[in-house]
Amino acid sequence: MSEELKILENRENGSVKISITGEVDIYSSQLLKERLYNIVETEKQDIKIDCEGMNYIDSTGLGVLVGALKKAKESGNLIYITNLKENIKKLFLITGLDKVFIIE
Amino acid sequence: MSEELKILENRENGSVKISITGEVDIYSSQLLKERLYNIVETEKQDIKIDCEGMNYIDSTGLGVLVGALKKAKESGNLIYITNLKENIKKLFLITGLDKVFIIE
Amino acid sequence: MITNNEADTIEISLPFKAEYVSVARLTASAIANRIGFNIDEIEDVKVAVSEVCNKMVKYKSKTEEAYKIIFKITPQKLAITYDCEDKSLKCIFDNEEDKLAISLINAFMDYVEFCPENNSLFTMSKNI
Amino acid sequence: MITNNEADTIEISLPFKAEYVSVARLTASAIANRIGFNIDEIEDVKVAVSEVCNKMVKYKSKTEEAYKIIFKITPQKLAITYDCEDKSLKCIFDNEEDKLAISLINAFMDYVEFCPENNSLFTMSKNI
Ligand SMILES: Nc1ncnc2c1ncn2[C@@H]1O[C@H](COP(=O)(O)OP(=O)(O)O)[C@@H](O)[C@H]1O
Ligand SMILES: Nc1ncnc2c1ncn2[C@@H]1O[C@H](COP(=O)(O)OP(=O)(O)O)[C@@H](O)[C@H]1O
Repeated sequence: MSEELKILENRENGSVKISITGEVDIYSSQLLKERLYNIVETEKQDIKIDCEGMNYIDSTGLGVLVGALKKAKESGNLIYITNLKENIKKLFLITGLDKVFIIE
Repeated sequence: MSEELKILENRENGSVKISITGEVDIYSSQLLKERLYNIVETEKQDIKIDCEGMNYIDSTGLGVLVGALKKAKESGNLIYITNLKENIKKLFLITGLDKVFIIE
Repeated sequence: MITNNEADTIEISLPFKAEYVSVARLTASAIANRIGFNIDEIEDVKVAVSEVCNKMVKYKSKTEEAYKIIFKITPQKLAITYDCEDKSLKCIFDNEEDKLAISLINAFMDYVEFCPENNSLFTMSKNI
Repeated sequence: MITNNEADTIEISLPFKAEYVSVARLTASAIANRIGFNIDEIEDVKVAVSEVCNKMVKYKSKTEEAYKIIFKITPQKLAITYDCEDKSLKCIFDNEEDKLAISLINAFMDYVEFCPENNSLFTMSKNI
């Protein structure tokens, strides 16, 4: 089943962790874009994105992550991506995005 | 995803337990029919069907269970059905089959 | 979740073969999920769609390879119609041997027409 | 799992709307599953189908409500063709902004035709 996208923000010792669960596709990626761009612009610090619960992402979703990274870099910050499932890690490898983000 | 039907036979202290996992539909129910009728005819004793791993059954599958029960009763035996998931228990209630089988 | 007021239509055309009923079932689940039905309601639609497909597959058409399922989505309901170019297929349910299927479909859908007047093979709907 | 030698065809027709791409994805998964692809291969088909749907939805048709995905199943391969009555839609991929989508589709399918000669909108296939 197509699982609804959920985006959770977690603040711990001043660092920001964003958990993305469900499916990021052309329909849901607009929501991710709004939330993520907003967080990157207001936080002005390194951000960790936890993808443990993410079971699908398409090129529009990957595009949003790249866009967020560009914004982060403008203020000298980085985006770390953690806990990618195997099927999604494969997408990062194929598109070369594994070299653009810091994948943990 | 449509999960493949698996039928496992377990013998313990002379009693027979059959575990059905996956989906029982018009395509897979033929396999269930062959296996189940064969077991009922050769065993000549009460049979327990464990449905813990069954996530879907249609009317053809329910028909196979009823047919097996008829065969069992011919030799004076019963069929016990255990561990039905809620969505499948609902089908037994709606069709009245909860009164035909012994549901545990 | 669907915000406009018009009807959206999704059609799937499937061979008269038992092995593809699972495809109809998953497509129906995906549509039911997308329009906001809860888990129980999705399951209801899935069961009803499968039961009608079973009958299509049992009867088959002598002239056509495939039948069609038409999902019509409005803000009020999901309407599901079965159709085929072969108009000799009619009233595919038969009260005796189909008792189980009929009681499931009647229980899970809000409206069922077993022998539709409109030239289709079967029609049913579930309110949103 | 499919034992005959003829081709089976499944067609799905979907509105040009982002909310129904998930329906195409699940239908494609169900078909890939049924014909015996393993979990990784099912995932590959799902991704490729979604990416092409995304482009359909982005371009839309000015005259038609819906586009069609045709799945053709033979013992050798699953062939997937996109089509629409509106023949003004052509070569829906554009090398620059679609780099990610194109590299995913090329990686996951065995054969891809971006601008098919046969009057369809897009065609790709994966060997079984
Ligand atoms: N083959 C059929 N053609 C038309 N209507 C049918 C058919 N089968 C069942 N129905 C309708 O479905 C309704 C409920 O059927 P069912 O759940 O089997 O209950 P019952 O057996 O008490 O009528 C009935 O009102 C009946 O008219
Ligand atoms: N819009 C397009 N139209 C036709 N063919 C395309 C299009 N985009 C990509 N291709 C084909 O896909 C192949 C691989 O593309 P890609 O994976 O992006 O690698 P590259 O960028 O190295 O060509 C290329 O051979 C190219 O001809």
